[in-house]
Amino acid sequence: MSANDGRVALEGLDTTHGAILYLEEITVMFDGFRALNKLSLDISVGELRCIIGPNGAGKTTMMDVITGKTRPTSGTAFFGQTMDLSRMTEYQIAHAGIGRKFQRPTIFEQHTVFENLELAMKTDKRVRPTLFARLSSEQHGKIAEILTLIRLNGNESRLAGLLSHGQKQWLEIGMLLMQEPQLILLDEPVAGMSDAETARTAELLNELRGKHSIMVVEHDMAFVTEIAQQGVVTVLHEGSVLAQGTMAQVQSDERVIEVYLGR
Amino acid sequence: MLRKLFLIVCLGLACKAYAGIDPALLAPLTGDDPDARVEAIVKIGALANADATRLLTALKNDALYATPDGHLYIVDDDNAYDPATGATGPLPEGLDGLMVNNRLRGAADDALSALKLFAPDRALRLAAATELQKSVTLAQAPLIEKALTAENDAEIRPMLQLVAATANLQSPDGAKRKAAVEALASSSNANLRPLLQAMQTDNPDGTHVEPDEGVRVAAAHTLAALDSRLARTEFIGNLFYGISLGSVLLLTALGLAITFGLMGIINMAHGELLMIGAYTTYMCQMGFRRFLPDALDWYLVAALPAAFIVTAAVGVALERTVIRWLYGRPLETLLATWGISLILMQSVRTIFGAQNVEVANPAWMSGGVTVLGSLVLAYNRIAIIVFAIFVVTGVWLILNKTRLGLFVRAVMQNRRMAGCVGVSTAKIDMMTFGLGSGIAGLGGVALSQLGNVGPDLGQGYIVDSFMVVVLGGVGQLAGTVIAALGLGEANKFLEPVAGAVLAKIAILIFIIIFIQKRPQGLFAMKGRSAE
Amino acid sequence: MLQVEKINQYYGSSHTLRGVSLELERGKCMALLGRNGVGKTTLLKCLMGVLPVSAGSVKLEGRDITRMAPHQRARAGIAYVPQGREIFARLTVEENLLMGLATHSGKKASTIKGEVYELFPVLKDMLHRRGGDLSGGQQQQLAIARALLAEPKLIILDEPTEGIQPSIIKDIGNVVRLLRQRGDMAILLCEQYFDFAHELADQFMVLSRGEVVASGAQATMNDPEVKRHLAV
Amino acid sequence: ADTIKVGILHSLSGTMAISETSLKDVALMTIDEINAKGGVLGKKLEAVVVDPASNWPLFAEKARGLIAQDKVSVVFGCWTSVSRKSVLPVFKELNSLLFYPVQYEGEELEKNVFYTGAAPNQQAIPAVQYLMSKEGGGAKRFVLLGTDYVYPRTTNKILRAYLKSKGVKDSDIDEVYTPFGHSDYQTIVANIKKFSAGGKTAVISTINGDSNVPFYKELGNAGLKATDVPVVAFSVGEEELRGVDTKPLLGHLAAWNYFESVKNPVNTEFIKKWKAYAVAKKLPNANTVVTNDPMEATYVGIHMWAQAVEKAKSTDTDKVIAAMAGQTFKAPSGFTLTMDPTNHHLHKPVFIGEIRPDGQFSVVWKTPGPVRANPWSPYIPGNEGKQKL
Amino acid sequence: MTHTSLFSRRAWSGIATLVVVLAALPLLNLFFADGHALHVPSYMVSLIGKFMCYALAALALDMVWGYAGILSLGHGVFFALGAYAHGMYLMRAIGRDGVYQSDLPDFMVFLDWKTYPWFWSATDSFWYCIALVVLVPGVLAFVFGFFAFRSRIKGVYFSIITQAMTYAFMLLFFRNNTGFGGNNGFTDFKRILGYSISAPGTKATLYLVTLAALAGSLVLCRWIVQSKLGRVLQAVRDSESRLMFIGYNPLWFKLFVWTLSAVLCGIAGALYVPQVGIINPSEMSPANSIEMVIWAAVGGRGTLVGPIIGAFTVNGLKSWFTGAFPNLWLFALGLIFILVTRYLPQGIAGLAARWRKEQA
Ligand SMILES: Nc1ncnc2c1ncn2[C@@H]1O[C@H](COP(=O)(O)OP(=O)(O)OP(=O)(O)O)[C@@H](O)[C@H]1O
Ligand SMILES: Nc1ncnc2c1ncn2[C@@H]1O[C@H](COP(=O)(O)OP(=O)(O)OP(=O)(O)O)[C@@H](O)[C@H]1O
Ligand SMILES: NC(N)=O
Ligand SMILES: [Mg+2]
Ligand SMILES: [Mg+2]
Repeated sequence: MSANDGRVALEGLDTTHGAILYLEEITVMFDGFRALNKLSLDISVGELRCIIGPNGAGKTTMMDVITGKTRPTSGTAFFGQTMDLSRMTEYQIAHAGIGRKFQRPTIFEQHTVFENLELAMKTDKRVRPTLFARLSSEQHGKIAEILTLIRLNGNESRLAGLLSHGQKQWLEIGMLLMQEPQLILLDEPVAGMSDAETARTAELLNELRGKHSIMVVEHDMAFVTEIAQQGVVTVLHEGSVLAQGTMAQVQSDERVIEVYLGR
Repeated sequence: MLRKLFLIVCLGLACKAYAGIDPALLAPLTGDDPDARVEAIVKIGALANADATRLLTALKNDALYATPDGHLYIVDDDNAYDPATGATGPLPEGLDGLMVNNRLRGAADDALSALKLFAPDRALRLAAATELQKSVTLAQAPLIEKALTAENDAEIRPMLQLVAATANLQSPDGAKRKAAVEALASSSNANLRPLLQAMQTDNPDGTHVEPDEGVRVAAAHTLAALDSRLARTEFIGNLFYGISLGSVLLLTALGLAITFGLMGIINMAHGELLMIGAYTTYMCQMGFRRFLPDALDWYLVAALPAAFIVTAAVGVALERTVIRWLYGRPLETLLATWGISLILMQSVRTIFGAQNVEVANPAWMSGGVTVLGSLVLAYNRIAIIVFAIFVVTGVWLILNKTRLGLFVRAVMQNRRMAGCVGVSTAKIDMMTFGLGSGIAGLGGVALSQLGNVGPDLGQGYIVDSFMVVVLGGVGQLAGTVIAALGLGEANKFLEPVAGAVLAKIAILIFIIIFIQKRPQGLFAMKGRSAE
Repeated sequence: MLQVEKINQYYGSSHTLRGVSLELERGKCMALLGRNGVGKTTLLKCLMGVLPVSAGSVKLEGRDITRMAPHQRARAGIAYVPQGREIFARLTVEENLLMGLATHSGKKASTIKGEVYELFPVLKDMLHRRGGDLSGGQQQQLAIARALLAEPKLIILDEPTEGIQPSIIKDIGNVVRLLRQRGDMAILLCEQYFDFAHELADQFMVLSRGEVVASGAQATMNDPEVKRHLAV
Repeated sequence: ADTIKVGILHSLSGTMAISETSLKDVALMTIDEINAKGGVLGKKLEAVVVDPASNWPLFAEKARGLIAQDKVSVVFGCWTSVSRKSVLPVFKELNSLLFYPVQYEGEELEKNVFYTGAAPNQQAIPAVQYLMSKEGGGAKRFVLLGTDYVYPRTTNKILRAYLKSKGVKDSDIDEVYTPFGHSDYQTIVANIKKFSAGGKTAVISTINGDSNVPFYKELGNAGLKATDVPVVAFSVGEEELRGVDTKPLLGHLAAWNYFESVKNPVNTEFIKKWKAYAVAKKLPNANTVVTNDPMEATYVGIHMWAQAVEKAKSTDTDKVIAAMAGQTFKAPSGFTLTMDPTNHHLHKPVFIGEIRPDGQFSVVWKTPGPVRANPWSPYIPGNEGKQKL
Repeated sequence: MTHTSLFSRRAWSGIATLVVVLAALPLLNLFFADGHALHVPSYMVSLIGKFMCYALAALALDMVWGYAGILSLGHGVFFALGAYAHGMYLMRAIGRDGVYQSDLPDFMVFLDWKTYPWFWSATDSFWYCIALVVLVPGVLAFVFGFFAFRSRIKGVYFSIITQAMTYAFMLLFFRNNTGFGGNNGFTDFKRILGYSISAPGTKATLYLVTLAALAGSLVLCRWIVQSKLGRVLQAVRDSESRLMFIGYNPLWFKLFVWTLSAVLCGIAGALYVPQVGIINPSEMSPANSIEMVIWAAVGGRGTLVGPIIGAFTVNGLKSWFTGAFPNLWLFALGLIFILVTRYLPQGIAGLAARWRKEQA
């Protein structure tokens, strides 16, 4: 192994076929339980895709597969045309341009808000550059901009662990933006946010639309409706795709009502 | 024990109050000439009567005394028995113990075992036959033949036949030798190897040591059979030693599996809890010696609950005063418990002294049972294996089948939430640490039966205990069990090949490599719940 | 039933709760509202005893429980569904449910009532799976089920709908409604999902920067004055 | 000052406390005894006790402290060879005196050290000679069993050379080592048993204190009796046996220059004094205290030093060293011991004792008189002509 | 926040004062005779020299434990290997002045070795041995760490295998045949680079070099932990997996600080051996490594200065207690450990921080 191993060149992403992510026949087994069952899905460049589905449908597991946290039992996952995600480690995938917000906020609790953002910032993340890193004024500006965006300015030198639940959610979104990923995965971004905050998040996502490819998992139907607009919404159930279509189509699908929305 | 044995012998060998032993035979015993003394013993043995047995037994047991003028007495408590006259009287003036060394004791042993072949008590004859297997000479052959004619016991008879055959190996008669060699094909006695091997070798002048071709071939056969049997015995022996070492590791690690594995306390004082258990055993033994000398053999039965209670109490005290301030700061428990360990060690040193104290195996745990001919399984080892099984089962039941166990596990995983559902976490913490400590105390009882009991006792086990718990996977009882047994076996199969030192090094390297393959230990928690 | 008087709480030097008072009757449901970070969770933790209060008092059925430890409060009849679920990750689902019965004794302590399985059928399927392996929403369901099993006098729910699929949110709403109707329990519901809270609550209270800025009966919840405190 | 300070450098904690603590107490007793008779040069002796805690670098530090800070005139101390090696440079640098009371492997001679324990020829070699004799059982095969460190390794090297010179073949010698603190002797005992099938076997044990109990217990339980396979130990004395159930050990041997059971007026007096001292000072287990070889060596060493100071009329190191040469002392072993004028070792008698059920030794063999030490074993090549300072 | 200066101005002046005071000690010892009011006893100087080596080891340990959250229970092995590496040179420098008057060290003569084994070749060169001081602990740490970190061994699992490592090395070095003098180790050194090792001037020089190494390492470590890399290390400590999801490979970060720490520890050992005069395998005993952890914990981990204070405090107390109350000192020391954990969760450095806060 060389020090450079796994650091996939940033420019290497090949999206000539228009899709940024392909999942094909992904199966994930946990001690005999099929969390994902031959799941196939793809996402186009610049698309904002909403994923909904019952608790335990496998949404988080799917994100785990994409980010390298869980290895699929079978099936393939490609980032662009060439990057086989199932052969890459977590940091290689992150470096290749996939960023993720977890279902439960995960931030560096012992670091300040500022440092959380600084760590996440897109830059050379090898040992030596990190050791000699100095923030340029441009980078300072970027952090300040994000701080304002997530409305934690004034809190930047507080320890992140001391934030409230909702504030942590925002910080994590901020970190994601610092990473400038090509593909953003959001696992229940508005859980625990007030309605007003939710609306702001929707706004933010609508702004990001087109600049990044985005995959959002949510149970808040109002929010999903807001951001899905006319795009495709995928419904997962028992590890595979149950239905797919616009929000309106999906919402009126009997099976979706049965297993997910309720009457 | 020995006295009882001696009485039986007396009764057995027709108690026709003999006039005593000829003083001329006795005289050399008090003298300075070692050869004469040995000769006297052989002669006395040849008398083959009750007095001879009594005298030789006394000699073996250091019960033989002499007055300065060379008169011999057998001293039994406060009585002096005169073997020359058969009279018993008070202790004469200036009595001094007869100097007996191994050579004399050995000679007495030989003489006695030949005599015991004719004892009516089956156990005695069995012991004698076993003893004779170790060393038998051609000269004893007639005696053994004689014993054989009278022997009907199904177990002793074949043994005696083997003994006779062994004796006959040196017979000048080729046919006898051949018969002997063939008879020995079913023996498992390792002492035969050199004799049989010698039959295969050549003299310096090129002639065969064993002139008879037939005997040589038979000897080669017997040797091969013996070797394969010995190899099997050795394998089974290693297996047993491994289980035995494994159960010791397990008993020492089990308490730690609770205080460290479950509670997350890097308990450097664990070793000292073992030590306190061992000292409690010592105190029980002293108590029995003082107040219940007749039941001394059962002091262990009292020591088990006592050790559990004492160490658990110490554990509870520690938990209440020190540990409870440290939950959620696991690394700091290392510092505090290290301090505790220093204090406990020095306390014991101040109270009991820096030296080891004596803890004796009860009689029923001394010695061992011989299986497969030559493999001795020590009783104390067997007892500890059984004990380990009991303790593990107990702990498993408590943790998995009781409400207490459920609360313990819940508190250890999420103390705050356990409180919110109504569990008194302080109480559970105290009980859990007490339980872990108490079990360490039980481990200490076991250790006291194997090794020394001193203030440093725990230091020798702390590193191994941590390795076992971690190798098994922290918080995994089953892992601890498997790891302990695995390390025990690995150690015992490596040791004959590599020696104790290299075996130990190899085991450590093995642990390092094994953890590479299983970074969460043997029984790793998988999935999301592990995070 | 529950009387909270002027409680104050500090995290170090930051004053998180400022003289919060509330009163809640048996059989009633109160919705606790407020923006992110205003101190809702902190208030609930103070009620449960997980955090100490620096001033003020908490009474349950007239009994002062201000200085009681959480387990004593649980035994006094409070059950708590915390934000972030806090299930016992390495206990099985069944064991997690049994933990809900920790305040009971005897046979009652070992029988999980079938009701919870009716409410959350998924738990029945996953009885022997470890709690930590469940999906986020499943864990939330487990946490609620655990609290219900305790048969409390007061149940405190901190954002119980977070991460739960719409159909089950409806079910949870039904349960809360049912519990309220049964009338033997007081419910304190902290919720971001306004419509849900609006539908279930008899009364409400809005916090802002640790202070009660609005409170009243359900009917006034939709007032613009109230909504103003919830807007960004 | 109106006192003469003497340093006592024995571990009172850590692994060596087991053995060294009683040496500190004996030293204090001896100093009391000398003071009761008026002290040395008309001054009282004042003991400075420190605890080097079984930590070798701490030994060096403490030695330096005693000499440089406390200005002691002499130090009595150390047990393990490595502790002695660690303090040696300090004594040389500061030109002070150390009295070392324990049997050791030899291969050393230092101007600043007096060795009052045994050199290999005063313990190991006679023991093996005895085992090979008819009285000792006429052993033909030998298991050299020790803890893996320098003293056993060196002793065994010397013994192997010695045995070879007596015609014992390499295949009849088995050398086995165990790590410090080893407590599982199952395999080793089984191997000894196997080895002993090949002819009359004796075990020569240089096992370090702590491992002895498990070893003997295993031996007893495996049914290997002293009459079958005698074990002679060089590190097991009365003090060690206090912590052992001696029933299964009956008849096993130890070789020393002193046993408590030796009968003579000096020894009786010595034992009496020690027992009284233990009671008076409320030492732990005061009613069961015993004496042993290193304790005697400590006692002898302190007295000899006091005599030498009287003779030199000074505590000056060089003058005392000169005065030490040829000092004699009537020792509890029953012999008058002499400090060799050239090699700083005592001439000592050698006893071989068999373990009795009461934890004492009955002497089965002894040298007619004191033996001169050979710190440089002649069985190690290149040692010829190195017997003097 | 982003830190622009290494230390605050006050800290700088504090450190500078301390360095000057410490540097003055051996000079006072040299230039004022015994009995003079300003004389510092040489016992004192050698004691502080030794403590500084311990302090350097504690500082090294704090880098991995306090910052990256990697608890090593095996740092004794790096310390000892550094010491052995330097010790080889010191043994060679004895020349023919050993007891056997041979070119080989005494223990080799004794083992009948006729030539140096391969791993002793070229050790007569001082600079080669100094290179070994850095290389041996460094390479061992790198290889060990590479495999362990690559396998994602963490927490107690890592701690325990480091303990296994040091234990294994201890047993290995105990063996006479390994070629490092068995349990007697190396001792009885005579000279270093031609200067007598017991000469006051040599001692003062060694002392000053140690002081320089300690002060230099402190500044270096401070610089590292204040860099972004320092913050990454702390992130490794708090949430390694999160760090991976934002694109850092923790392996190299851990390996960097782990190896650096081992090297510093090796240097501490190398400076220790000529001042103490002995190196033997018991330095690799698990208990010794745990003691290093104790120093860091008492002083306050994650503070750099704390472990230095801790090493001085614990060892100072130990030196004092073992002389002043030889029978009771373990009670006192044990109690101090307990009280520190109970009342000073951040160690002594934490006390200082608290005090400063209260002042403000
Ligand atoms: N390690 C595991 N072991 C066993 N089962 C698991 C494991 N991890 C996940 N599961 C199961 O896999 C299924 C899918 O879980 P996942 O977290 O992907 O669901 P989800 O769609 O994200 O649900 P939610 O909306 O509640 O977050 C669930 O039933 C869960 O219980
Ligand atoms: N342990 C703590 N130490 C210091 N401050 C804290 C701590 N926990 C929370 N806070 C702060 O206290 C305030 C109230 O937090 P709390 O969690 O009660 O908010 P909340 O109203 O529940 O918010 P949300 O809707 O996001 O859950 C927040 O500003 C938060 O940053
Ligand atoms: N010198 C000894 N016994 O180590
Ligand atoms: Mg999910
Ligand atoms: Mg909240």
